[in-house]
Amino acid sequence: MRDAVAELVRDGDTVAIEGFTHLICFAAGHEIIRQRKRDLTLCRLTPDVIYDQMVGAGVASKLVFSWLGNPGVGSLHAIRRRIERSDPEPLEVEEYSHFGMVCRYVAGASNLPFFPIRSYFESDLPQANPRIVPVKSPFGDGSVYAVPPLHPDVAVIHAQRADPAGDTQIWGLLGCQKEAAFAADRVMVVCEELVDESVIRRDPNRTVVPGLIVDAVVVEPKACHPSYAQGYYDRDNRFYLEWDTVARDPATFHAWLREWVFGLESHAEYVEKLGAERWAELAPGEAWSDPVNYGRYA
Amino acid sequence: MRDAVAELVRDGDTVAIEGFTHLICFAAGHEIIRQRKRDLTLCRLTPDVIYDQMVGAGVASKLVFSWLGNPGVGSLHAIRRRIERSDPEPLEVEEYSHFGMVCRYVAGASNLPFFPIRSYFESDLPQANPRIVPVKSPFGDGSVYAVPPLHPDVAVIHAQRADPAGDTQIWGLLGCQKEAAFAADRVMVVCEELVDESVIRRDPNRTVVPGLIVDAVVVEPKACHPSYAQGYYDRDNRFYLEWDTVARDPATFHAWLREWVFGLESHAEYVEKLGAERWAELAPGEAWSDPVNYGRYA
Amino acid sequence: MVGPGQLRSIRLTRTAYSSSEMMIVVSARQLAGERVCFVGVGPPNIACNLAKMTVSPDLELVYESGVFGSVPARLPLSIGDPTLVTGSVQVTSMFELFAYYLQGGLIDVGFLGASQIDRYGNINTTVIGDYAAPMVRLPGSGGACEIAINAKKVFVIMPQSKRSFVDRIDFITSPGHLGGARPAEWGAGPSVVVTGLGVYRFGAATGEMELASLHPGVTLEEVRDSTGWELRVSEDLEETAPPSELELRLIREELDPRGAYTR
Amino acid sequence: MVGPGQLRSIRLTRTAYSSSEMMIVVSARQLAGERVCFVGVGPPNIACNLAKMTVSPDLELVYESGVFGSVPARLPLSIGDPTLVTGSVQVTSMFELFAYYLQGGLIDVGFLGASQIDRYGNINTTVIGDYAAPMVRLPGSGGACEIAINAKKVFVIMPQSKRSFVDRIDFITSPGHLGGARPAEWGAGPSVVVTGLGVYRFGAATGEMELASLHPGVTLEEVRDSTGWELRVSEDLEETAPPSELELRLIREELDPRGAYTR
Repeated sequence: MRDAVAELVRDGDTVAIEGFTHLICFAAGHEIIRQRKRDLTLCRLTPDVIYDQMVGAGVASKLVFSWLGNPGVGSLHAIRRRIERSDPEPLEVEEYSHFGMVCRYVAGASNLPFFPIRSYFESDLPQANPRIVPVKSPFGDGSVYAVPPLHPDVAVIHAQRADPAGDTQIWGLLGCQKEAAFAADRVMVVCEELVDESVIRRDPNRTVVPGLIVDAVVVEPKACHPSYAQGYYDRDNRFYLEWDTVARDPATFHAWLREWVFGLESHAEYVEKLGAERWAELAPGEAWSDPVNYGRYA
Repeated sequence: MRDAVAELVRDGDTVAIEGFTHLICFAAGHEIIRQRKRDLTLCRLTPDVIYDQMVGAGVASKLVFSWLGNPGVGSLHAIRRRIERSDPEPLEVEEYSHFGMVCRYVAGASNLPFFPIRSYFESDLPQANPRIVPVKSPFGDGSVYAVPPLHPDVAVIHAQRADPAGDTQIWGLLGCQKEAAFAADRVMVVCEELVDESVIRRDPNRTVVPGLIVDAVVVEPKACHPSYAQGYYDRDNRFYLEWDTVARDPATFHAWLREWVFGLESHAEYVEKLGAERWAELAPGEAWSDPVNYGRYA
Repeated sequence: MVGPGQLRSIRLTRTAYSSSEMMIVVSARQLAGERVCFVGVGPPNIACNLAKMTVSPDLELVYESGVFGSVPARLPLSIGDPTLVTGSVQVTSMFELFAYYLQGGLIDVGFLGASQIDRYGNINTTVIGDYAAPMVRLPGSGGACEIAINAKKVFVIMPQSKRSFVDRIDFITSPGHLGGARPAEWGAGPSVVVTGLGVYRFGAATGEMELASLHPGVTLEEVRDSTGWELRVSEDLEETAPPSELELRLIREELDPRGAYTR
Repeated sequence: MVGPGQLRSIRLTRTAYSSSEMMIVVSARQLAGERVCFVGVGPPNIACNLAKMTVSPDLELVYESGVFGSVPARLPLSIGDPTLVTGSVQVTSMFELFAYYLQGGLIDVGFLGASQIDRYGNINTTVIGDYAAPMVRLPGSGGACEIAINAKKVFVIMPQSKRSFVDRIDFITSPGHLGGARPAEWGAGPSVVVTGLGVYRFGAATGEMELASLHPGVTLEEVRDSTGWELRVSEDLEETAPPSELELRLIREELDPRGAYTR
């Protein structure tokens, strides 16, 4: 993780750590904080607690997003301090809706100059963000809105499993990881398990991202805590609730960073520090899919 | 099958039997011929042998497509006779490229008035088809082309398995069945196996089409012959080769229809008539995927 | 008494209920006859599941996180809870969910919350104050803007006070009935607003909110004191039927046994 | 002798080879140093697999049917043969394949066939004659139009005769170097044309086809007799190296043992 972040994430980069609730790679965010990257533009549909940590830690100068909150809990206080009070410094924002953000990734992945979408009519969002503009249908049947492509310098994608070449499989919520990865210049895959290529090849329909576009594969189990990995560990709702208190006060916020990020060398230490008991609480039971037959055609 | 076609396919309808090489529902096409539907507009990326049979049988007045041929063999003679010599009657054509057709389904499924695509520049296709038009990027960075949405009246989708509610799972080549189904007013799912809802629910990431948009589920094993169903039976290349000879002469073409379509009551009879030996040749070996754990979160 | 616009609850007797429970029960009843609902987490989720158990057994739930046909084994605490996935009918990418389900026109009812709403059902969830220098930075649209435009109907659940029911909202995140009319190719827009005080509908001709029913014990005066404009009141003003024993039992024992959203 | 533009083969001695084999071998050699190839079935498929076994072991194949990383256990007889799927790395929808792989700019080389080509590499696979009343209705674009525009380079494999190498094609299905130049945001366009007679490249400044090498036993006169315009000939005209024993053995024993495409 340390090498991958050092090599792939550069000061001033546009970075997307995607994953909708599911598979949010907190460990990558922590490593970016630990390496004191600067001036990043952070993109995500939902700047979750991880972006609150990163923005509060000072690695970012701009946020591109569609829903700003601690899901199921409330606010992201470190981000709000910067937006509402420039405390300790201003934070530029560029704001869309969920579908607008998704379509930006699709346009980026598809090398399209814009993507049409039936949103934003009569909303104030296009006034707040001049990059949301109307576009006329060339068939004379009215207008829709257009959003511009998003091409992150780096996309960080977490997955249940990948092979050494970076061929990556995900199940459960898919969010827009595939689109973000194809839209990005550089792709970092973090996985719960490194598997042999043959595991991937036994179920090619489950592959979300091919190694072809992947620049680094990092094996980092439990890297999504307090988010989750379907079938591997549960969402740690307690952490999300507690974060509300931690982030409300800059003092407790920075104490948390010192204890859980700067005070640790790696995510392995974070996992250990969290403790076996907490991990036991987050262990899911089993619910297996059935195998399907692809057939041997020789 | 008989009831589903009688109820869902109406004279004059725009019909899409999709499936790229894989999962082409020949049995539905045969039933449409058997019921002597008329004046259909047939849509498919690749009017395969099934559309040669349907067009030659006289059920269609128009073809919307992107590649017209007997894949790996050559021409579709019945269709060519109608286009080149109006024999026995003219056939209207509306022509795109593969990606253009795919984007038409995506636009139809997404309720978009057009879909932007980086094709067609300096090609004669926009002159041949006035529904392919340039559209300017509202961000001032040039033009791309636009294709109009496609909304079939009926989409016919074949799948390895579905449950009684129409929740449908496919593996192997996905083509643009999902897009065609969501774009259509009425959806007919034909499946190799009817499975219990619990089979679908054990692997929700494999579901391509939800029962929500499905109007009829027909259980019709081997309905794709001479096309194939991954893991169930192989492509019958011999049939594709032989079709070249059958279709070249209207007499042999209509003799084939009499023997294999009008002379039979159902696809079950077709399967039986083809014979156990032929089916044994088309049986694939086994290559099973691994189960994945979704986890039990209670 | 539960104060206007507050979600705090109070239990007086066995059949007493919280303001949230009232809102959930009323919302669930509105779902009678509806088929496909785009649902967020929290009160709308409980309302939808209550509707399935009571007035609308065939209701299909679509979660914005990309899940169709969930059978959650526990109360999901986020829109993307893993319990929504296991055993569901389909998990799809967010692109396909928003493009094919929502924009494609399959959603009958979308639920929205609101920090501010005006008489035409235009909704603000973006900022209080000026956009460039907000007093309060709210979450923003999420999927709300596209739900407001593309769902066939929109149900709003929100607390009511003079700060939330305002004459002029600070920012239009999600358009309602605009100045009174919506383009024909959109969904029909907000049809019901449920607050802690009452239920509101919109005049077919005017697109303006009308008080349709008062919750038990709430006075018209209280409602007017909690509304930032001259409120229209339906000629057929009713009293909302209180939650039934069954409704309360289902919420308290099955849907939210820990009272995460309902106490 | 194999006549110009014909794919029929003739076997004279053990090291004799068919015109198709020559075309496949030459195409495979052009793939040296390339990474990602968008491949159709038939000769291009054999050429790509031959290249992987010889000059370009790391070549990645993308099939238009939606498959990446195939390891076919038999010669696929169609672009969507099930043997391409089993054991592959990824199967994706056609939308994602065309949008993210091809239009997204990941394809280094796309192979195209052609019924007619002009000196600028503009290609016709749509009709012979008038579009509205064609003498011969050809297959049409399929993915060719978007491959021609979006692949970084295009390789053309086709039979050569005065009917296929024409001064003016009847229909532009897939644009080449147009009148001599291509927009900067496109891929570089056709870079090589391989026929049964020789290998052609395009002038960097002119965008015009130049004969780069003659296959063994083919004369310049034959080539001129099979070309519908005044053909440019490279100053460094070479003779194509004939297929090696290894190349022929791989084609005949491994890639196309039944000779479906090579006899």
